Amino acid sequence: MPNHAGSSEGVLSLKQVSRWFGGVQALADVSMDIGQGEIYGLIGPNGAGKTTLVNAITGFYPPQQGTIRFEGKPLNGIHPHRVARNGIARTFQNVALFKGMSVLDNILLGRHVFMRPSAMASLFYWWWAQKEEIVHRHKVEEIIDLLQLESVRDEPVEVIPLGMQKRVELARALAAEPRLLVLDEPMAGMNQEEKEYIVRFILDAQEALGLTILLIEHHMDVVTAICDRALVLNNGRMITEGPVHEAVNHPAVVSAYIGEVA
Amino acid sequence: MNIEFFLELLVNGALTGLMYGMVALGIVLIYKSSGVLNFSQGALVMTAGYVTWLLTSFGLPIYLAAVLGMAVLFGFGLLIERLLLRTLVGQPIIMIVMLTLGLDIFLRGLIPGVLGTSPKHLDIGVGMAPLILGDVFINRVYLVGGMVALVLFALAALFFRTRLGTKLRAVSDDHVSSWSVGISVEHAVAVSWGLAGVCAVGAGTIWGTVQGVEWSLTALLFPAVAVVILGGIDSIPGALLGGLVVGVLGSVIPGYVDPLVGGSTRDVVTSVIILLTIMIRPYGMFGREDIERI
Amino acid sequence: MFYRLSGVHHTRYASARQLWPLPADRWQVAVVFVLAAAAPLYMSDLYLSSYMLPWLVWSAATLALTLLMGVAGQLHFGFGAVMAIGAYTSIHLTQAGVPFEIALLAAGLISAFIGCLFGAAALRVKGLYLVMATLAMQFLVDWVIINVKAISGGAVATLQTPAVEFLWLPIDTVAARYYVALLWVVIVTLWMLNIKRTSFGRALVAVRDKDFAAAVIGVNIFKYKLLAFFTSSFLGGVTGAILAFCFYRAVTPQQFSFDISIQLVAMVLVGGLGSVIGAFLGAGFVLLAPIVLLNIVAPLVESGWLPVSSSLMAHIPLMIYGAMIIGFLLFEPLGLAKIYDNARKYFLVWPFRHTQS
Amino acid sequence: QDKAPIKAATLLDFTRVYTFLTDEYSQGQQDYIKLLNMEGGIDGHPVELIVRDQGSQPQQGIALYNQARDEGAIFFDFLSTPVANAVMPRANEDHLPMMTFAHGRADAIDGKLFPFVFPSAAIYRSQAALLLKYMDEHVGGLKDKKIAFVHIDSPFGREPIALLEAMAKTKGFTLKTFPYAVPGTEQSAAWTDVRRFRPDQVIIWGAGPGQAVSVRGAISNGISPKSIYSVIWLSETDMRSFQGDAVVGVKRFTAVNTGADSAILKRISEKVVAAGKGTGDAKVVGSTYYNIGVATMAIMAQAAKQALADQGEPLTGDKLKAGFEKIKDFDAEGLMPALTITADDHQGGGWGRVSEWDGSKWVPLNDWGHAYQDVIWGLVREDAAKAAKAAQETKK
Amino acid sequence: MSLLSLNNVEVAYDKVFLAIKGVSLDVEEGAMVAILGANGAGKSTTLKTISGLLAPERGAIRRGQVTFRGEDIGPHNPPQRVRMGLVHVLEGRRIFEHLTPDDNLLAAYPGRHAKSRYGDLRDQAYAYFPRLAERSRTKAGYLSGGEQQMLAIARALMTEPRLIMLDEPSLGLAPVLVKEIFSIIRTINQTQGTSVLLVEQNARAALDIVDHAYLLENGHVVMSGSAEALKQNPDVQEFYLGGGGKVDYHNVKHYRRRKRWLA
Ligand SMILES: Nc1ncnc2c1ncn2[C@@H]1O[C@H](COP(=O)(O)OP(=O)(O)OP(=O)(O)O)[C@@H](O)[C@H]1O
Ligand SMILES: Nc1ncnc2c1ncn2[C@@H]1O[C@H](COP(=O)(O)OP(=O)(O)OP(=O)(O)O)[C@@H](O)[C@H]1O
Ligand SMILES: [Mg+2]
Ligand SMILES: [Mg+2]
Repeated sequence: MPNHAGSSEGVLSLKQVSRWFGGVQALADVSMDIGQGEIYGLIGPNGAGKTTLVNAITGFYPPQQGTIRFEGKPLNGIHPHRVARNGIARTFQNVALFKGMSVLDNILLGRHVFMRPSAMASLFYWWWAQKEEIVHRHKVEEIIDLLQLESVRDEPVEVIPLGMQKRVELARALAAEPRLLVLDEPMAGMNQEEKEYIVRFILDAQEALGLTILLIEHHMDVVTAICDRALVLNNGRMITEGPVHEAVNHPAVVSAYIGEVA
Repeated sequence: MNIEFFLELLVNGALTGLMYGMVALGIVLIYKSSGVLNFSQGALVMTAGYVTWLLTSFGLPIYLAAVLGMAVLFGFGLLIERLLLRTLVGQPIIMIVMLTLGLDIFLRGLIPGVLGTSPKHLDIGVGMAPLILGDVFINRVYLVGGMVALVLFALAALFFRTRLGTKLRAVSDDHVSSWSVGISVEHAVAVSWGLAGVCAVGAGTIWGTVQGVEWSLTALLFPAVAVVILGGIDSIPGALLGGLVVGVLGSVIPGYVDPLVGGSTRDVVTSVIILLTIMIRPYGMFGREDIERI
Repeated sequence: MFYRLSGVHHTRYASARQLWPLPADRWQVAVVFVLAAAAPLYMSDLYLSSYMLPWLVWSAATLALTLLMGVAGQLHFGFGAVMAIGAYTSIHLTQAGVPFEIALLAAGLISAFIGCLFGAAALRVKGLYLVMATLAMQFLVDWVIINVKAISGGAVATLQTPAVEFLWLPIDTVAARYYVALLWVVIVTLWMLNIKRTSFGRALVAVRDKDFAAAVIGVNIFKYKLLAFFTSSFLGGVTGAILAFCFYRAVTPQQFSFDISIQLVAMVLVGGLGSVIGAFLGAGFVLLAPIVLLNIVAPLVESGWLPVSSSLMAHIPLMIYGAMIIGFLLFEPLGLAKIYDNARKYFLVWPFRHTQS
Repeated sequence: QDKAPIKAATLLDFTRVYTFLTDEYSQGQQDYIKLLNMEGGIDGHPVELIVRDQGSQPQQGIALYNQARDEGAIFFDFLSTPVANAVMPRANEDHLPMMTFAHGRADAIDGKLFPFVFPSAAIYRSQAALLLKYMDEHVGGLKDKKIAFVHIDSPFGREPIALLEAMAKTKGFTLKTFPYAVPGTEQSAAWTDVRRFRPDQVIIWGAGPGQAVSVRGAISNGISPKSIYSVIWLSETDMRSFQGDAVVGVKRFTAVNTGADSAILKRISEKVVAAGKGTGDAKVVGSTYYNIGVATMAIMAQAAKQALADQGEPLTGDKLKAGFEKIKDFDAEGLMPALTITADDHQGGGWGRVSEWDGSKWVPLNDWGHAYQDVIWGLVREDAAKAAKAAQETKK
Repeated sequence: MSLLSLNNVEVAYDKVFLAIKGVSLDVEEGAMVAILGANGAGKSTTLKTISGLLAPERGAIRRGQVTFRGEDIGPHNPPQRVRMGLVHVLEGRRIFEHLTPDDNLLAAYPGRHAKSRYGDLRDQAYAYFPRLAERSRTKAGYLSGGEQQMLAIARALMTEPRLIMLDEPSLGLAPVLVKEIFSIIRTINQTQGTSVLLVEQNARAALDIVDHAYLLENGHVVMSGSAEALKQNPDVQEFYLGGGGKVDYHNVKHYRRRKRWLA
C-alpha cells in the first residue's frame, strides 16, 4: 500500500467540507489531513457534526461543498459500497449489526468485498461456493481470536450484550481489511474494563494491520491516551486542530466541551 | 366531447372521491394514532352497512339507525383492539398488516354468513332524481355522501388538536416509550379503532344506499388505499385531497378512455396513482417522513 | 428422537457448516424424503392429486416468497401476479411447440424480469409502502392479463395445458405430475438452504436488517434488492408454470388473483417468516386446514348436529381461514417453525429448563 | 326406496362473486330434490345432493370436484364461470356430465366440442338475441336505432358483444358498449356517457348489486324504465329496492317462469315448505333464482330417468350424458319452455321469453321463443375452426 | 418501609433465556441508588422489570415480586405504575421523533389536573434544561444526542414521579453534558425529593452522586453498599473506576483473566 507519511497530503484529506440539512448547516468548511498510521481523534459536543462528517466521508451524506480525497483519489459523490471497496471501513454510533444473524455470519459479511456471491453459486454449493466459504472462514477465525470472540461465535448477535456487540462490529470492520478505519464512539456505554479491552483491540489491530484510524469518542481519558492528533468540532465548525494534548486543553474546547474540572 | 360532460364527470367524481375519503379517513385515524395500517377498513364498512341495515329492518328510521350503528361500531372497534391488537404491540409491521387482512377475511365470512349474502338495500330517502344544473346531472345520494364525509373530516381534524390527540400521535411514534411515560397505548389504539368504526358507518350507510349492502363493500378498500397513499397515510387533509383527486381522475379518465379501449380502466387509474405516488413522493402529499439517523 | 449436542464435534469448517449438523436432523430429513418419494405407492390418487400435489407446489411458491420476504425482507403482496406470468408464459410457449423444460426455464426468466419491475419500487421505499406498491402492481398485471386477449385467450379466459413430456417422460398420470412437483420442490428447498448459508444469502439478510450497515461493508443495496426480486420471481414463475401444468392443467386469470397473493403471504407468516421448514408447514396448514376442518364440520351439519344454513356453512371455511391467520399472529407470531423449533430446543436442553447466559 | 342413491354435486360459490343468487338457487335445488325423494326418487333411487362452496376459486373447485367424484357423484353443477371453465376438461376426461345452466362459455352449446357439458338453457348470447328480437318485433324495430350495451367488465359481461356486433351489421342499428369496473358498484362515469349517447334502448349486463346500480344509474340519467333490458340476472330483491313504480316497465330475459304457481312449485310449497322441511326462508320460494335452481334439478332428474329407462342400472356418467341427449319437449310441468337436447345441441334451442316488472313481480310479455340461433352457431363454429387451426399450427 | 423493593426476582426472555436470576434490591424514599454492572449484566432488564416493560420484548417474571409503596405491582401494567409515581427513562433516549419537544412534554402530561398545572411543569422542565427551550419547536427526531437525552428526562418529569429510573443517561454524551445532567439529576432529587434509581456505566460519575449502589454480574447482585464503601473496594476500583488514578491504556494487559465473584 502507498505510504503517504512523507507526502504533503495525508491518507485522508478533507478540504473545506460543508453539509446542510435543510436549513441547518451541520458542517462548515471542515478541513483535515490524516497521516498514514495515525490515530486521529474527532471530538466535540453533541450535535457538533462528528457523525455527519463521517457520513460525508463514507458517502452517506455527500458534502455539498469541498473535496474529500482518500489516498489521492477523490471520494466525492461515491456510493457507500464503493467507498468500502476503496479500503475504508467504519463502525456506527448506535450499533448497526445484522440482528438476524450469528456473530460469525456478521463477521463473514465483512469479507463481502472479497467474495463473489451469486444465486447460481449457492444452487451448486458443493461444487462452487463451499471452497470460497471455507477460505474466508479461516480469515474470519483469525479476527475472532484477535478480538477474543470465540465464546459468542455462534450466538445470535441480538442477545449478546452491547459491549460484545460493539466488539463484533469492530471485527466486521476489520474483516474488510481496510486501510482506514473509522470508529464512531466505540466505547459508548461501556464500563472501565470494557473500555480497556476495546482500546487494546484497537491498538493491536493498528499494529497488526498498519491501519490508519479516525476515532470519535467522548471518553476524554481514552482520546488523550491513544490519539496522536485531534480535531474539535462545534456546531459544524472547527474550533481547533492539532496534537491531542494541545487540542483538549484549548480554552474554547474546555468551555464548550469538556467543562471545568470539578 | 362537450364541457358539460367533463363537468359532470368532474362533480360526480369529486363526490365519489369524498365518499372514498370517508373510508380512507378510518385508515388514517388508526394509522395516525397507532401506526397500524388497517386493511380491514373495507370489512368494517361492510359490517357497518349490515348493522345499519339490521337496525332499519327493525323499523328504525335510517338516520337513527346510522347513529345507533355508530355506537355499535365504536364498541366493535374497542373490541377489536381488546381481542386482537393488544397482544401485538411492538410486532413488526408485516404481522400487523396481515392481522388486519386476516380480520378482513374473517369478517367477510362471518357477517354475510350470518346475515345473508343476497344484497340488502338501504335508502337515505333522497330519491333517484338527479340534481340538474344545465346539462349536468348530479347524483343526490353522492351529494349527501359528500356532505357527511366533509363533516367527519372536520370532526377528525378537530379531534387531533386535543390533548388526547397529541397522546395518540405519540403512541403512533413509539409504543414502548409511550408506555414508559404512562400513556395507555391500549386506550389510545382502542379509541382510534372506535373512531374508525364510526367513519365506517358513515361510509357503510352511504355506499349501502348507492350499491346495496353485501360483501362487495369490502372492495372499497382498494380506492381507499390509493387515497391514503396519495394523501399521506397519517394526514387527514391528505385523505380529503387525496380522495378528491382519486375520485376525479377515477371518473374523468375512464369517462374518456373506456369507450376507446372498450374496457374499464378505473382500477388501472387507481393502481397507477398508487405506483406513481410511491415512486415520486413515497410519503404522499402530506405524509410525514421517517427519520433515520445513521 | 433424541437431539443431543454432546458427542457432536466438528473438526472441519465444512462439517460445521453442514445443512443439518445434528445426526438426528439428518435422519428426519431422510425419512421425510423417502416417505414423499414413495407417496404414489401408498396414497390414493385422490389424496395424491388434491392434497399432496398442491401442497408441494404451494410449498415451492411459499419458499420462493420466503426468500424475498423472509430472507431479503422485501414485502411482496403481488406474488400471485408473478406466478401468473410464469404460468401464461409456459402455456403459450408449449402451445407453440416449445419443449416443456425450456418453457419452464423461459417462464422463470420472464417472470424474473417482470418481477424486477416490482423490485423497482423496493429501491425507493420499504415496509408498508412496498406492500402498497406491489399490491398495485398485482392489479395492473391482472388487468393486462384479462384485457389482452392474446394472453388470457379472449372472452372465455381459460387456456388448457397441452400434453407435455418432461425429460422424455410424458406427464400424463397423477404420479408423473407428482414427481415433477416433487423434483422441483426438492431443488427449490436445497437452493434456499444453500442461499441461506452462503455469501449471497448473507448479503440479502444484511440488506434486510440494516441497509446502511450493509452498504458500508461494500454491499450494493440496489443490486441485491433487485437480485432478491429476480431470484424469487424466477422461482415463483417456474412454480406458477408447474402449478398450471401439474395441478390445474388450465390457466384462468382468477387462479392468480390478489386473494392468492394474500394466501401466499399467509402461508409464509403462518409457517414462520424466513424459515424453510416453516414454508412447508405453512403452505400445508393454510391449504389443508380449512378443507380438513370443513370435512369435520360438514358431517355434523348433514347429520343435523349443527343447525346452520348451507350459506353459513359455506362461509365457515372463510372464517376458519381468517381466524387461523389471526390466531397464529396472536399466539405464535413466529409461526409453526417456531413451535417446531421450541420442541426441538426442548429436546436439546432436555432435561434442563433454561439455557443460561 | 332401498335402491342405491344417485349422487349429484352442486359445488357452488356461496362466498365470493355469485353470492347474490347462490343462496336462493341452492335452496331451490335442495327443495326440489327433497320433493323428488318424497315422490319416490328416480324410479326408486333417492337423489343425494353434495352441496359445497368453491368461492369461485378454480383450485378450490378442482379439489372439491375430485373429492365429490371420489364420493361417487356423477353429475356436477358449479354456477361459476371460472370454476366451470377450469373443471370442463376434467369432466370430459372422467366422462361426468356437468351443467352450466344459462351461463358459461358460448361454445359449450356444441356437443361435439364439449360432449359432457350441458348449458341446457339459453346461453348469454341467446338471451341477448332474444332481447334484440323483442325490440325488433314489439318496440318499433331495430333499423337505425341506437342501442347502448352497458356491461360489467368481465368475461361474462363481454360474452354477448360478438353477437350484438354481428346483429348490428345485419339489422342496421348502431351499437355502443359501455363497460364499468368489477364489482360494478360504481358506474356513474359510464352512465354519464350513456346519457349523451341518447340511446333508444339500453341493455344492462351485470350481476348482483351491480344490476340495481345500473337500473338506478339509467333512470337517474333520464332513461325510461320501459327501454331498459336486462340479462337473466335481475331478481325480485333487486327490483324491490326501488320504492313506488319508479322502475315499472324494466324488461328482463327469462328462462324459467317465476312465481310459485306452476305445478312443481305448488307441490314443493305444500309437501316440503308447508311441512316445515324447507331448506330456507319460505319467502324465497318462487323467486327467479329459486325457480332456476328447481329447473336445473328437474332437468337432471329427467335425464337420469331417461338414462335408467334406456340403459338400466347402474347409472353412470356416460349413461347420464346419453340421458341428457334424449331429453325431448321437457317443460318441467310448465315451469320452463319445452326443452329438447340433442347430441349436437346441448343448449336445447336457446328458448326463453321477455318479462316485465310490474312493481311487484315479473310478468311475461311474450310467449316462449328463440332467436337468431343461426348467427350464434355461426360464431361458435368460427371460433371452433380458429381453435382447431391454432391446434394444427402447434402440432406442426 | 422502603419505597421500592425487589425480592429475589428472576426474569426470562422468550421463556428460555434467563436474564436476571434472583435479584433483590431496595430504594428508600428520597434516596439515590445506582446499579452498576458490565454489559449484559441485566441492569436494563431489572429496570424494565420494575416499570413493567418486559412484555414487548417477550420477557416475563418467573419468580419473586416487585413492591412499590408497599404494594405488589406485578399485576399492574406500565401506565398504572406510572400513575403510582414510577417512571422509567429508557436506554437510548426513545423520544417521540415526530413530535416537537413541546408536544413530547404534553403527551407525557397525565392530565389529571388542569391545563395550568401542565404549564407549570413544562416551565419547570425548561428551567432544568434551558437548551431544550431553544429547540422546543423543531421535530425532536433531529435533536442531537444530548438534547434528546435531556428531553427524555424532562418528559419523564412531566409525570411528577416519586421514583425516576434512568438507564444509562450519560450514554454517548459529551463530558460537559455528563456533568450537567448528573448535577441536574442531583438537584431534582434534592429539590423535589424524587427518589432516583440510576443505571450507569460511568461508575465514577455515578458513585459521586448516589448514596447507595448495587453491583450486578450476569444476573446476580454480587455486591452492594454505600457509595463510599464501594469506591474503596479494590475490585470496583480495578474494573469500574480504572484503578483509582489514570490508566495507561498502552500497557493494559488485555489477556488479563477477568475475576468473578461468583466462581
Ligand atoms: N439526517 C439528518 N437530517 C437532518 N438533520 C440532521 C441529520 N443528521 C444529523 N442532523 C443534524 O446535524 C447536526 C449534527 O449531528 P451529528 O449526529 O453529526 O452530531 P454528533 O457530533 O454526531 O453528535 P453526537 O455526539 O451526539 O453523536 C445535528 O444538529 C443534527 O440535528
Ligand atoms: N429482548 C431480549 N431477548 C433476549 N435476550 C435479551 C433481550 N434483552 C436483553 N437480553 C439479554 O439479557 C441480558 C441482560 O440484558 P440487559 O440489557 O439487561 O443488560 P444490561 O445490563 O442492560 O447491559 P447494557 O449495559 O448493555 O445495557 C443480556 O445477556 C442480553 O443479551
Ligand atoms: Mg454522533
Ligand atoms: Mg442496558
